[in-house]
Amino acid sequence: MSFRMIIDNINYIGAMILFVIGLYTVLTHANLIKKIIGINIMETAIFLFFVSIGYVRGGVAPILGASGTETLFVNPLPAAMILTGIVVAVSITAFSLSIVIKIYDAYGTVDLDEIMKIRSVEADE
Amino acid sequence: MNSLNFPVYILMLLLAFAVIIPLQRKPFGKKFQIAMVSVLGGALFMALLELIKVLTDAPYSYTFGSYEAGIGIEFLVDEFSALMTFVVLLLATLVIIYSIKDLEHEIEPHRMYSYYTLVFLALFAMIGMIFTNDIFNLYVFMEVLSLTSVAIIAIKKKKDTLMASMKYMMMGAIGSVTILMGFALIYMVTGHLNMTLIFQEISQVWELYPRNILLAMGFILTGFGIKAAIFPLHNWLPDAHSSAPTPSSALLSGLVVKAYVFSIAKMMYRVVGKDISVNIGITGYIIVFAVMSMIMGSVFALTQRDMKRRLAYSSVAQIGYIFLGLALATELGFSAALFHVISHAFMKSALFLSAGSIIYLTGKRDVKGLDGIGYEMPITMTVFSIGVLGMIGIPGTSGFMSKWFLGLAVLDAGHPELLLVILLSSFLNALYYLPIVISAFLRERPETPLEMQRDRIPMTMKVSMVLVAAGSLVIGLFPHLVMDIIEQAVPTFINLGMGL
Amino acid sequence: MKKLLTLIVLGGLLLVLLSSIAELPPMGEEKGPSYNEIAHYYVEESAEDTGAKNIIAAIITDYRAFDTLGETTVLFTGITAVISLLGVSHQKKEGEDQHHG
Amino acid sequence: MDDLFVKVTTKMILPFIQMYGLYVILHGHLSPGGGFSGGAIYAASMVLYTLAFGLKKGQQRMPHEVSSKVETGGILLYVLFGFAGIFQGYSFLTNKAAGFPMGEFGAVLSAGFIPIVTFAIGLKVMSTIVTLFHTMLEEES
Repeated sequence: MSFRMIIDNINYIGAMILFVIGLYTVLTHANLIKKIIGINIMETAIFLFFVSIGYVRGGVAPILGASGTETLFVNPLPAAMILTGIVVAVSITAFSLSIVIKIYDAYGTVDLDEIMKIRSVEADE
Repeated sequence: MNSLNFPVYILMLLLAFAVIIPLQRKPFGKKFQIAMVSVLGGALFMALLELIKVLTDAPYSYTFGSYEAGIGIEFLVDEFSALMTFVVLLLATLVIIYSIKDLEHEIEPHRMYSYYTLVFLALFAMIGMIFTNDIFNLYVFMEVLSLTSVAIIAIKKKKDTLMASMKYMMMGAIGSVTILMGFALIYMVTGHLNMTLIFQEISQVWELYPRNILLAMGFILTGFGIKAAIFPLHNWLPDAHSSAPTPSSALLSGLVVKAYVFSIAKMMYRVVGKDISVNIGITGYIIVFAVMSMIMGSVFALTQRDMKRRLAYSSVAQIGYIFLGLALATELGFSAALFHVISHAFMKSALFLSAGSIIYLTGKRDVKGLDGIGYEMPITMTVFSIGVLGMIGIPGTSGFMSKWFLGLAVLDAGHPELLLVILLSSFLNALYYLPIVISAFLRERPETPLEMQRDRIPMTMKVSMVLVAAGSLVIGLFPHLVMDIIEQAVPTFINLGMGL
Repeated sequence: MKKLLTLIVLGGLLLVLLSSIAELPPMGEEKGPSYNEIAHYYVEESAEDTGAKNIIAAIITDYRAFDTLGETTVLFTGITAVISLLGVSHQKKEGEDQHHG
Repeated sequence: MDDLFVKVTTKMILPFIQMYGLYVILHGHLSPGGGFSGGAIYAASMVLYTLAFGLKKGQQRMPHEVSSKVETGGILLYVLFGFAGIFQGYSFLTNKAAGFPMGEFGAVLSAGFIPIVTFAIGLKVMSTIVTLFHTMLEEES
């Protein structure tokens, strides 16, 4: 893997590193809020990845100006999909957070390890 | 106004009704229930007309916005998706009739409207997923479905329900994100979102960028594997399905998981294509995971004492059967898998609904406490027994027919050793299901006299339960009602990815 | 221990992903496989088909309007789900004051 | 938060944020932005209002009854315009062929149903974000 290739594909590399960081956050952190943040990092990684697919070197944002269609535009389809993706991510985050609020009401903590302790004590009784 | 628009009518009827429900100001009552059931009846009627139309004419594609496929979004209405829509709506109608009385015990009364909004949205999303021929559209519907399916669990608001739904939400979100990553990798090399066009493009592209397709299929199968609960990724399912309100359990186990399974089938055979799927070896992996699901799901089920948890683990095993059929990559295997999708939907709904009735009347969830319950609730236990016999695969039930087809397919594909796995799994099924039936009918309880009683549960619950069980029996006795339709749909699905 | 194991597995995943970069289509190429006839169609025909200057708006509200309907449904689902879980019954909040922020 | 400066500043900049949100929604088909971004900007103004003046006043501006009607209305409007295509004999959500007036290229009122649909989405997004914020605040209190 040459240096040139890394520079050229830096967006893809960044997206992949972000994806793994997000997954690591979700899997290892006991704090539920941090887990949700991890999901968001993963989603951001994919948005970055998707938008980078649509990028064309030298292209401009796909809004038709007075100059007509000779200008080179970036691919509009990934951008349109990511708009949808962002809204989906908002809904998921909102609902997960509301579950966390309810869990906090029920257990008094958002830490998964402590919740497990409380549950095992309850199960023994 | 022509009949080509039926999928849109069904979807929009469900969506419009779902968005109108929150405006209700009156307390939940008879009038609303009648409206709800008649909307479902209307949708069911349209689905039936749709099915008849597709069977008499031919499968067709429906494009939104009058653009050609690829530019706009395309729906592909073939025999199996029409049948699946009909089954989804039929079962959902029965479950909803059941739920009206049962939910009074499980959720707060002022949440009833929210619950039915979510159920209608879930139906909308499932039918969309079944019809769509566009991968990004599939993703959008999938998100609606995963949100609603978590919400109809969490609405019960018990402590363990909240934890189960949190787990489901996290796993589901990882799954969705992973699937989207896979779609991005596919889009990267093909430049299409339409499944048929991807299929045409991918046979040329796959030589150039084999790594893309491999990674994409890895991501997609992991993601859908989480959502469909195949063995190592199943750990959310038992918690979620067992702690949910009974109607939600029936919907989730019977239908929602099937929508994801059908999506995997689409991805494997309609998007990537059979040849490439076999070539990069994913079918081999899926067979391994399917076998593990079939055995381990049953083994875990043996150790559960909670009745609904036992049913939930049994779902993991049954999903293994479906995956086994899909991964054989033959027409017979594929038909057997699709047949089992439908027969398992009926059997598992019957089991969950009858288990729910037992909990409704007696509050008992422990399988050890069911001695003599067959005399107290004969109708419920008959329904339960029909489900159990189907799960074990006694001739005459739909479960027997799906095992029969699967066995034939396994032999046909040249894997006779898998037949042993099917037999072993059936044996394990018998081991954990039969004791419930035996203790319910044959063992007596000292404090209550062994007299036949009428089930003391509401009429609506009894009727819907019996109808679900009857559906299961009808499929078992006349399997060709379903199998003929599947056999029409499968060749185009598996061989050409649908050349219309 | 569990963290270490996760770290190793995810490190492996990252290695697989990064090592495949060389085999993905390179970024930003005009002749790349994803910048195909569909993308060209959108760029060239959207003014004629939809009359919108913003091609992305043309895609989300016209070519792929059904996706956007699904997306508004996702938002609706989200809000319904949140209200089904949190929604306070309206009598209870009468006594509340405005000490928030 | 009882702070005079925050309240006064909020009152001063609120109309500008809302005007900008409306601008982004209405020019969705001409310039970057659209229903989602515009709706989110408009919702940000309401969130700011609630933060500055407290939940009770915020809810007077955007009561639950209104927001639930707006949400239902947004989707129903969308579906209704979709059916216009079917009535004209085309498929669902057809724009130009179904006879929506296309107007002059580059004008605010052009491009068939796109501005209307964008407006519906904008309303929907606005009310959804505000309701989410208010619901979560209610739970906290």
